[in-house]
Amino acid sequence: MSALLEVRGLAKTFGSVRALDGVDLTVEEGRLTGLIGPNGAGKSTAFGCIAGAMKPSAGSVRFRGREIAGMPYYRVATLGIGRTYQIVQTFADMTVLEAVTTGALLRHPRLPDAIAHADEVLAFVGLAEKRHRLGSALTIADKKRLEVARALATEPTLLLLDEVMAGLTPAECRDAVALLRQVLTRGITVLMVEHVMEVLMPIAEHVVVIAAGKTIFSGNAHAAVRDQAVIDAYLGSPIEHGEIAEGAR
Amino acid sequence: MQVRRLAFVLAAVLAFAAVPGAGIRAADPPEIVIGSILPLTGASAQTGAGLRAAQQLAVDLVNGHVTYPLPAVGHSGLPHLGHARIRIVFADSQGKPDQARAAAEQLITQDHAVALIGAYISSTTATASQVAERYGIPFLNPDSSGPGLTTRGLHWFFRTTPNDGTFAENFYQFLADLQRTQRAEVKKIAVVGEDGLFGTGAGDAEEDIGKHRGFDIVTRIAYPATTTEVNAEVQKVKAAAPDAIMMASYLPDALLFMRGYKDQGVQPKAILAQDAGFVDPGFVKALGPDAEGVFTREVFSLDIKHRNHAVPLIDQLFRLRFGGKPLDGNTARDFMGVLVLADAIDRAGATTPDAIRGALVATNIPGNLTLMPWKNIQFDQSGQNIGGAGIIEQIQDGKYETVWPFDIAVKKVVWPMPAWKH
Amino acid sequence: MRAHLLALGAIVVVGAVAAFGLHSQVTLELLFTFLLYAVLGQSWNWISGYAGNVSFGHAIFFACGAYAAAMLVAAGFSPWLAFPAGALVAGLLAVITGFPTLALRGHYFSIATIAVAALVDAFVRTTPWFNGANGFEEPIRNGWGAMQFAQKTNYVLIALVLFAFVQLATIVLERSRLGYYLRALRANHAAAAAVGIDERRWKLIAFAWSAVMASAAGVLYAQDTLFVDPPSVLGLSVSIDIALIGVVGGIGTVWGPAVGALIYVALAKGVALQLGGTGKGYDLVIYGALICVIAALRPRGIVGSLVDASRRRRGARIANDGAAPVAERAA
Amino acid sequence: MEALSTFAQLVVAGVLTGLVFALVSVGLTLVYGVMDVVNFAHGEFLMLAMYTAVGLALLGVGPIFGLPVVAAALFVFGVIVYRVFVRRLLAGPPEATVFGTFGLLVLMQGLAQAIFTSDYRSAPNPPFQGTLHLGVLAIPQAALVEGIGAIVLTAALFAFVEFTETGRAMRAVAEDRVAATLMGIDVQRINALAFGIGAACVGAAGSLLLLSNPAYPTVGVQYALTAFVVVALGGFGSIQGALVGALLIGLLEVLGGFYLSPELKMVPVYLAYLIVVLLRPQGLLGRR
Repeated sequence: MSALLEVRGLAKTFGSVRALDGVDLTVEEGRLTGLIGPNGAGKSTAFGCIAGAMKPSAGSVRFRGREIAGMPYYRVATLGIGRTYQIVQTFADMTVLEAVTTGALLRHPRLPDAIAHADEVLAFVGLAEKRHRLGSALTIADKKRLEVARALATEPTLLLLDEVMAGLTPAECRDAVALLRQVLTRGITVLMVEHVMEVLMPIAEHVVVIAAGKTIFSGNAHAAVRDQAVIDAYLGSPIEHGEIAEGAR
Repeated sequence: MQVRRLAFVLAAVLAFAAVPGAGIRAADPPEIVIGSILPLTGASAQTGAGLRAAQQLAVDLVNGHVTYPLPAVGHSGLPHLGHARIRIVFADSQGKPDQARAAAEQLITQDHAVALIGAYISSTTATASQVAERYGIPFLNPDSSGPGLTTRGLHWFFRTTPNDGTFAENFYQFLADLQRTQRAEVKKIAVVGEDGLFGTGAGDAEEDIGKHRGFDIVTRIAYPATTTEVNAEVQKVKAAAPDAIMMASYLPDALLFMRGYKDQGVQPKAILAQDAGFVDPGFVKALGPDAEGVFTREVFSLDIKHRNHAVPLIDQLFRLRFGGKPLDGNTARDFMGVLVLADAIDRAGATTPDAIRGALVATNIPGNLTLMPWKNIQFDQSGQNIGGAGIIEQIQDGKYETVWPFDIAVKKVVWPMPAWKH
Repeated sequence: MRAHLLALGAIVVVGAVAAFGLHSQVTLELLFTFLLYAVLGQSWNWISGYAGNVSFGHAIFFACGAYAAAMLVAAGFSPWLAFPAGALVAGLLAVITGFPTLALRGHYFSIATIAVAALVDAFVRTTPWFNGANGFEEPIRNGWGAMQFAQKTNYVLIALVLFAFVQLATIVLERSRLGYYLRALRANHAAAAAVGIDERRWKLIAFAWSAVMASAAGVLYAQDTLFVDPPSVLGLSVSIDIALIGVVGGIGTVWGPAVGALIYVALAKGVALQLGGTGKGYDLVIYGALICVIAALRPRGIVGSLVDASRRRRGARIANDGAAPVAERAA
Repeated sequence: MEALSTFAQLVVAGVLTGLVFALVSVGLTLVYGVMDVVNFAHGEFLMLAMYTAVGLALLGVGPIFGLPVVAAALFVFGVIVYRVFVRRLLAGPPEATVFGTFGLLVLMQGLAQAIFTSDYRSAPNPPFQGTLHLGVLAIPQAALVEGIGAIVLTAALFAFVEFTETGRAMRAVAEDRVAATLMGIDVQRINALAFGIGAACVGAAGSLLLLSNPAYPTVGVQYALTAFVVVALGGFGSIQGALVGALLIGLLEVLGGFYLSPELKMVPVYLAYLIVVLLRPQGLLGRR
C-alpha cells in the first residue's frame, strides 16, 4: 500500500514556544490512522500544519508526493483533502441540503448534478429526512454529521477529522464510529485526531502518538496501549529515586 | 409565497402609476405659460430662491400696469396677444443634470410651456436646453457663463448673459486701459481656479486670451473645489511672483487663498476675481480690511442707476419680496431674461415656437432700457447676446464700487491694491 | 424559481404595455429612471449584497458605460458599441481594483472603495481625453442607430430589456455555483474554505459581473441625458444614491433593488418635482428619515426582512412537524 | 535658499493641516474603537457643532469660550442619538450600522438646508486672525490654536481611555463585548458614554474650526472623508494612531499639492491609505 500522506520532521515554533519539534507521520491509503496524544501535545498544531494555512517552521507535508505545507485551506480541499473543524462550522442560514450541495459543487459545477450528489451523500450519512432543516437548528451530533457530509460531498481521497467525537454521548459516538466504518468501505483514507484513546481503539488500524511536540510511537493501536513511552506520556513517567532526594533537600 | 405576492404587487403598482399619468389638461388657459428650471434644492438652493423671486417679479410687472423704461412692462399682459397674462411655472433641477432634463420635460409636456428659461448651473442648462432643442421650444439662458453652451450649434438656444470669455476679455481690456491712464505695469499673470466647470471655464478663457494679448501666464493652478487647505497652491503662486492674480473660487476657498496670500506675503498689484465667492456677503465680513482693493467682475451694479432710473425702483421692489436682500448680478440677469422673453413673445404676436424664435432673433433692446451695463441685447447666430459686457468693481472701504468701464464708474481705481495690514 | 420568473414576466409585460400605451413623457421618464436605478441597484447588490463587500464607489463602473457612450459618439462611432466597450473597461477596472481589496474586511473595504473612486475621479479629471471638468455633450440625433429618441418609449424598452436580463441573471445566480459560493462565504469563512471555495476568485467574478451591469446602465444614462461629466456620473453622491437603493429594498435578494428603486424614484424624483417649488431640502429630510427607520427596524430592507420572515417560519415549521415541503424556496 | 524656505514652510503647513485633521478625527477613533461603529454621519456632527458655535458667537460667546458649551451640547446630542437610534442599529446585522448612519447623514443634510439654508455663516470677528512670523516661516494663529487644540484633545482622550475607570471599561468593551458584560460592565451605558464623548470631541473640533472656516450644510463632508482615511490609516481604535495618521496625511496633501500638482493633491492621500491598508489591514498602530 502506498503512503497517501507523509509528514517528515514537522516543526512549528510560536515565538519562543516550540509547539512541534519533529513530528513524523505516514497515512496509508484506504486505512484509518489515528493521531493521538495528551492535551497540549501539539495535536491541533500538527493538524493545522497538515490541513494547510499554518506554515510549519520546518519539515514537509507531502500529499501524494506533492508538498502542501502552508497551502491555503481552499487549495488543499481542491487537491482532495476534506476536513472538519474541532469547533463545528456550519453555514447558519443554509438548509442541510444546501450546505452539502455547496460541498458537492467542487466536483459538480452544474447545480442539478451537485444537488443529486448531495442527496446521495445525505442518504449515506443518514441525514436525508432532515434535508430541508436549517443547519443552525440541528443538534451537535447532527451538525458534526452534516460537517462530515459536507466534506464527503467534495469527494476527498483523504478526510481529516479534528476531534469529531468530542462532545458526543456514548450512543452518538457509536453512531459516529459506524459512519466512519462505512466511509472507509468507500475507500476514503481517514486521519483522525483524538485525545480519548478508547474511541480510537475499535477503528484505528494505525496509530501515531505524539507528546511534547515529538512522535513517540507509531504502529498498531493495541501495541500503542502497552508501549512504555506512551504510558509515560499519558500517566507521567515514574519518579526516579534520585530526583526526590534532591528535591527534598 | 410571501415574496411572490410582493412581486405581483410591484407589477400592479407600476400599472396604476401608468394610467393616471396620461396628463389630460383642462381647456387651454388664457395665460401664456413660461417654464423655469432652477436649483431650488441642493447646494445652490439659496441662489435658486433669489432667482425665482426675481423672475416672478418680472412676470408680475409684465402683467401689471405700472410702466418702467423696460421692455414689455406695464401693459397688463402682452398687448399684441390681447393682453394675455404670463404665468411662470418653476421646476427644481436640484443642481443635477439628469433632474434638470426631467424638469424640462415636465414643463414642456405637462405644463405646455411655450418657452423655457433657466438653469443657472451650466451643466443643468446643458441638459435642459437639449430637451428644448429636441421638442423645438425656445430656451433662454440668462445666467450660465460656461463658454461651451453657445458653441453647440443649437437652433433654439439663446443666452443674454456674457460668458466667461467676455469677462476674461473685460479683465484684459481693463488692464490695458489702466496702463494707458495710470501707467499700471502688468506683465506676469497667475490664473487660479477650482477644478470644476466654473473654474475650468474661466481659467481656460483667462489663459488663452491672456497669451493671445501677449501677457505672460506665469502659472495656471486648478485645485479640488472641496479642499480644506490651499498651502501648496499659495506657495506656487508666491514662487511665480505674478503682477496680477485671476481667481475663480467659491467662498470657503476664496477666504483660504486671501489669508494664505497675506500670511505668505504674496503681494500682487491686483487680484481680479470672477465674482462667486468674492462677492458673497461673507467675504468682506470675514476679511475686513484685508479685502480692500480686490477687483471683481460683475454683471450688474446698483451704481448704474444714472443710466436707467428704473434700477433703484426694481431693486426696492425686489428687496420687498426677498427679505431685504438687494438685487445682485444673478437676480438682475434673471429679471432681465424674463423681460427679454416676454418682449419676444409679444413681438411674435403668437405662441408658436417659430414665431417666438423669429422675434428673439430680431431682438435689439438698447442698453438703457435694461438694468444691465450692456451696449444692447442682440443675439448672434449662435444665440449669444453680443451686446453684453461685464463691469469691474473694486472693494473700497468695505463696499463694492464700480470702477470700470470708466464711463459708468463711480469711483477712481485704487492702484496698486493696498499692502496687507499686519 | 418559478415564482421569480412569473413575477419578472409580469413586470416586463406591464412595462411594455406602459411604454407603448402611455403618452405622458413625465411618467415614462419616471418609469425609465425606475428601471435604470433598479439595474444599478441590482449591480451594486451583487457585490455588496450577495458577496457581502459593501461598496461606496460603485459609480466608477456606471461612469465606464456613460463615458464609453459619450466618447464613442464624439469619435463618430455608434453608442451601441459602448455596451461591449464599457463592459470590458468596467470588468477590467473591477478586477484590477477588486483583486487587492476584496480580501479586506468590513469598513476597510468600504473606505477602500471611496479611495479608489476618488483616484479614478482624479484620473478622469486630469487626463486630457476625458475633457476634464467639461465632460461630453452628445449632439442631438434620432433613431435606433444613434440610440437617441424623441419619445421616451424606446428608452423604456431598452431599459426593460436590460432590467429583464439583470433580474434573470440574479435569479440564475441564486441557483448557480457562484450564488451558493457567495452565500457560503458570507455565512462562514472557515466552512467555505473547507469545501474548496477560493474567496478572491469567486468574489472577483461577482464584482466583474456587477461592474458590467452598472456599465450598461451608464450607457443608457448617457444616451438619455446626452451629457456626461465627473460630478454627474462619478461623484460620491452617485455612489451613495446607488448604495441607498440597495439598502432600502433589501440586500442579497432578487427583488430588493427593484423595491428600493421604486421608493427612490417615488421619493427623490416624484417629491422633488412636486415639492420643486418650495426650495428647501425637504426631499432629503424625508429620504434620510426613511433610511434611518428602515436601518433601525428592518435592517435587511423591505424584501430582505420578508425573506427572513418566510424562511424562519418555514424553517421552524419543518423543525417540529418534520414534513418536507417541495424543494421550492423563495428569494 | 529660496527652495529650502519654501520646503520648510510647506512642512510646517503640512503639520498644521495634519493637526486639524487629527482634531476632526479624534471623536471618530473613540466611537469606532469602542463600539465598532463607523459613524458615516461624523461630518454632519461636525457641521452641527459649527452651527452651534456660530449661534453662540452671535450671542457674544466666541469660539474659544464657547468651546466647552458646544462640546457639552454635542455630548448630549451624541448620547440621545445613541440611545434613540444607534443602539437599535447595533442590534441588527453589521451593515445596519453602516447604512443607518448613512440615513442620518442624509437626514441631517436635509434639515441643515431647510433650517440654516446653504448660506455661509461664520462667527462675527473671530479671535486669532493674525499671523505669527518666525524667521522665514509664517504661521496663521488660527491654525496654531487649532493645532494646540488637537494635541490637547488627543492627549486628554488618551489619558481618559488609558487611566480612568470608565476608560478601562471602554477598552474592555472594545476588546470583547461579551466578556465585558460578564465582568459586570453595563455595555449600553459605556456605549452611550463613548458616543457622547466622541460627539463632544467633534463639538470641540467644530468650535475651533470656526476660527478659519465658515459653517454651511456640506462643510463636514470633506473633513469626514479625510477623518475616515486618517483613522483607518492610524489603525481603527488607536487614538495615538489617529494623530500619526493625521500628520502623515497633512504632509502628503500639502507636499503632494506642491511637488505633484494641486489638482492631484488628494491622490497620495488615498494611495497611502490603500497601500497601508493592503499591507497592514489593522493600520499603523491599530491592534485589531
